[in-house]
Amino acid sequence: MKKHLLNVLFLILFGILVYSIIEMPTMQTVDAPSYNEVTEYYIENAVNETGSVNFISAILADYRGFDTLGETIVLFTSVIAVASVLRTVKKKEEEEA
Amino acid sequence: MINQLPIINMLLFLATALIIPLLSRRKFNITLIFGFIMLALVMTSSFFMLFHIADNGAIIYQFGGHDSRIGIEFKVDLMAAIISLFVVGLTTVIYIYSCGDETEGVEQKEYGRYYILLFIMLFALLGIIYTNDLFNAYVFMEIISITTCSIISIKRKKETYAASFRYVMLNEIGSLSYLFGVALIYMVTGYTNIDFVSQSIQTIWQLYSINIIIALGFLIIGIGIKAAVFPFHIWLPDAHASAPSSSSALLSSIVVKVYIIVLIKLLFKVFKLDVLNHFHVSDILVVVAATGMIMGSIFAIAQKDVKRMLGYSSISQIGYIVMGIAMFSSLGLSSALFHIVSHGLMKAALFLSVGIIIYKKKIKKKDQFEGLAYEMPITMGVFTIAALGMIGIPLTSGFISKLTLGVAALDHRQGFLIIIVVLSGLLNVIYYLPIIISSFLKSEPKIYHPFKIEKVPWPMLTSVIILGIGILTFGIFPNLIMNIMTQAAELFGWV
Amino acid sequence: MKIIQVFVDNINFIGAVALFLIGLRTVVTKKNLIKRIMGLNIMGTSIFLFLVAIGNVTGGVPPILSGEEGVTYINPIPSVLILTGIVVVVSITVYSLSLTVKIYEMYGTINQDELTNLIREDDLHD
Amino acid sequence: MEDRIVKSITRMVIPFIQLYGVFIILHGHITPGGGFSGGTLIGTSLILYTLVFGLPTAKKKFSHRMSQIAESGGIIVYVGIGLVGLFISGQFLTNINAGFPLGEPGELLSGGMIPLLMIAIGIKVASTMVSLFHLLIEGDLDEDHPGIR
Repeated sequence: MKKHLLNVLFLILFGILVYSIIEMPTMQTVDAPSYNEVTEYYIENAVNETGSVNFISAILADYRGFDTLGETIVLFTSVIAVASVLRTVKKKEEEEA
Repeated sequence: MINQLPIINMLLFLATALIIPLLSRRKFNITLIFGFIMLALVMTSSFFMLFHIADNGAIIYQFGGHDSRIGIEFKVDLMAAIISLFVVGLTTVIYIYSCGDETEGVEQKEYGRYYILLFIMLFALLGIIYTNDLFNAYVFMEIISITTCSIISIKRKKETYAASFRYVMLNEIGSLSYLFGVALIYMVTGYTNIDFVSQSIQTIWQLYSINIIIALGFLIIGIGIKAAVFPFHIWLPDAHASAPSSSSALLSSIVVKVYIIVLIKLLFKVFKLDVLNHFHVSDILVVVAATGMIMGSIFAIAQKDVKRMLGYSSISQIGYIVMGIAMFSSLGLSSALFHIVSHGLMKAALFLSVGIIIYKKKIKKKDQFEGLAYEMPITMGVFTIAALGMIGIPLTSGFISKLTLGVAALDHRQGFLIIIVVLSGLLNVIYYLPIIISSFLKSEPKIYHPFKIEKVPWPMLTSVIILGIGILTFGIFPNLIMNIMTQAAELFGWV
Repeated sequence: MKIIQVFVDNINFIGAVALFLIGLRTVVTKKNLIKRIMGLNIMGTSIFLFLVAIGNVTGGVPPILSGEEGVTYINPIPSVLILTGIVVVVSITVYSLSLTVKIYEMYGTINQDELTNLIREDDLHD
Repeated sequence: MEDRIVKSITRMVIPFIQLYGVFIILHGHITPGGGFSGGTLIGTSLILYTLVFGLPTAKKKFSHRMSQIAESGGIIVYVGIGLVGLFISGQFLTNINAGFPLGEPGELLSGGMIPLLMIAIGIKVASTMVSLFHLLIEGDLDEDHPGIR
């Protein structure tokens, strides 16, 4: 019984979200609200400000470089976290010795 | 040089996290001392930053020298400076405790890893407080959720793995719904920088009101899950029951509070007041806070395990903080900030004293506390101070925060909230007082030398004493931090 | 007819929302731990699909400067956010998989119901 | 898996996968791709090596010590490049003001600090993937699963 209730709930949620998407500015053209002066700035000035032809690597490494630093730290923590869960202590001693 | 301080603080923590594996060859105390020096360094620099910001306004630091629309930006205003000082200060005290507590379920070899994760979590905590960019906050939120889960699951017990698995799942749903909200906001405004997002939201929220409602819903639910606000709190008690006591102290007094700060940033900096009043967010938050206060305490009464009980009591205390925020007034926000600091101190004191009790007596159940005060006077003394603070007895910081919350509720013409505050205080009495009574009055028959200081490693005792003193000083002289907090709350420009 | 036209116009947004809810439903209702992790991945990819759909410009060219004029580029920012997001979902999945390995080693089962019963038994007698 | 054919084929294929991965990393700022995708390519080639030749031999190729160095090395290089910007021009992670040679766009040696960061990310992603894979399958070897001998 609980399962059907949950399925109905998810269907209602899906209906609400689809109805709201129709209201949203989903036109995929240049005059979408998200295609504003920030994007135009990147497209015009990315080449001569960073020298890289590929805008995505320019934004990834130069303009939003701090995000990518956060990324490398997420990778670093995931290795430490998995090692802290899986690495059995006795095995580690053999390697150290 | 002052502008570089935020990034230097964070890089210091990152450097400690990277240097600890190299130090693991030598005797272990060197790592502990090295970590302590770094924490003290960052604490002094955040003190220095607080005084600088109190005088001449927020520090704005743009990465790569790009205009704030283009690149990522740090904006350290007065509230961020206060909270970062609170986070680093409380972590130093908990760090002192964890130096003395080697054996508590964490093997010696694992110990270096525990500190690497701790310092990376601190790096991310400072980052999420400072940042002024929504997507950057998501990246730091992920680092915090991985490190907090692995700090809990580092204790190799059966139930820790199941508890941290449930914690990861719920945390991940929270982060992904936060990301969904950020994507919806980006779709309508085109910015991720908080100031520019709020500027464009003020102009277009009538036009795309559907987007704003759904983004608001996803963001509040996402942050609610991570901050263990009442309806989404399921993961907190299990995580506390099985985690090492220093990490559960860290989790419930610091990490949960930082997510409340992210909620404050979202509500009052991104969606300013008129958007929130239009969608009646204040009433929803008041209802959520009120149920959280009552239900959290009711669940806490039914618990046997002390740590799980403390977990449920932090859920009801988070309800207090959300109630303070829901007032949408500078008085309400300053009382919420004060309660964040006072609850952080009290909850850390409770968890650490329970940790000492478990370390010495290996008991976990509530009813095994008979006559403990005679064997361990200091620990039980601090436990009583903190428990009285939670109930709201005068002379403790808990009383002051309950008082200011009540005044804020009255000022907001919602008097019935005072009844709920008092009722939840009574419920706290029901589950805290029996422990105090049984530990002080029921005397153990075979005690021959009462009131001898317990033989427990000195770092654990000093940290607990510091917390006890902190609760009392903020209780007797609340204006030490209250004026800065009202100053910080004024900055939000209440209409 | 207008309804179908509306559906066809923003099909990728509706697809993204549908995937998000399917993922949420798998995480909430499924009992097997590995399936819950897969549900998490579905939720992650659905948000990245949503971000791509936001940044997409019909007839746009991938944002590499190609020299000739009059070319409209798609919005590069959502693609950057996705590159960062993928790495995050991967590391969370690896961490939860390592937890599942340990849970299986300790409890011998990865079914959520059996797990809760076993934990309740442990609580009773310790 | 003592299979002569599989071993010889992988011995031939792996260098080309790694070469392609290095190409993607180095051309990150010209063609699509970059640190993340190139790093995954190299990581997959090492995982393929571990699958075919067994964990002990793979451990010799990519030992625990080396993975620790690669892990923290990637971050140290990244933060070092950021600090160069901080010391020279007072802004963390900056490109032009820190005097990185921008070069002529479209060429291999263009883009200032971007290729350096891409290399750091590539090393980081590759070493993370491989050490995660080794950690996950390491647990199976203690209990007497034949697993990957």
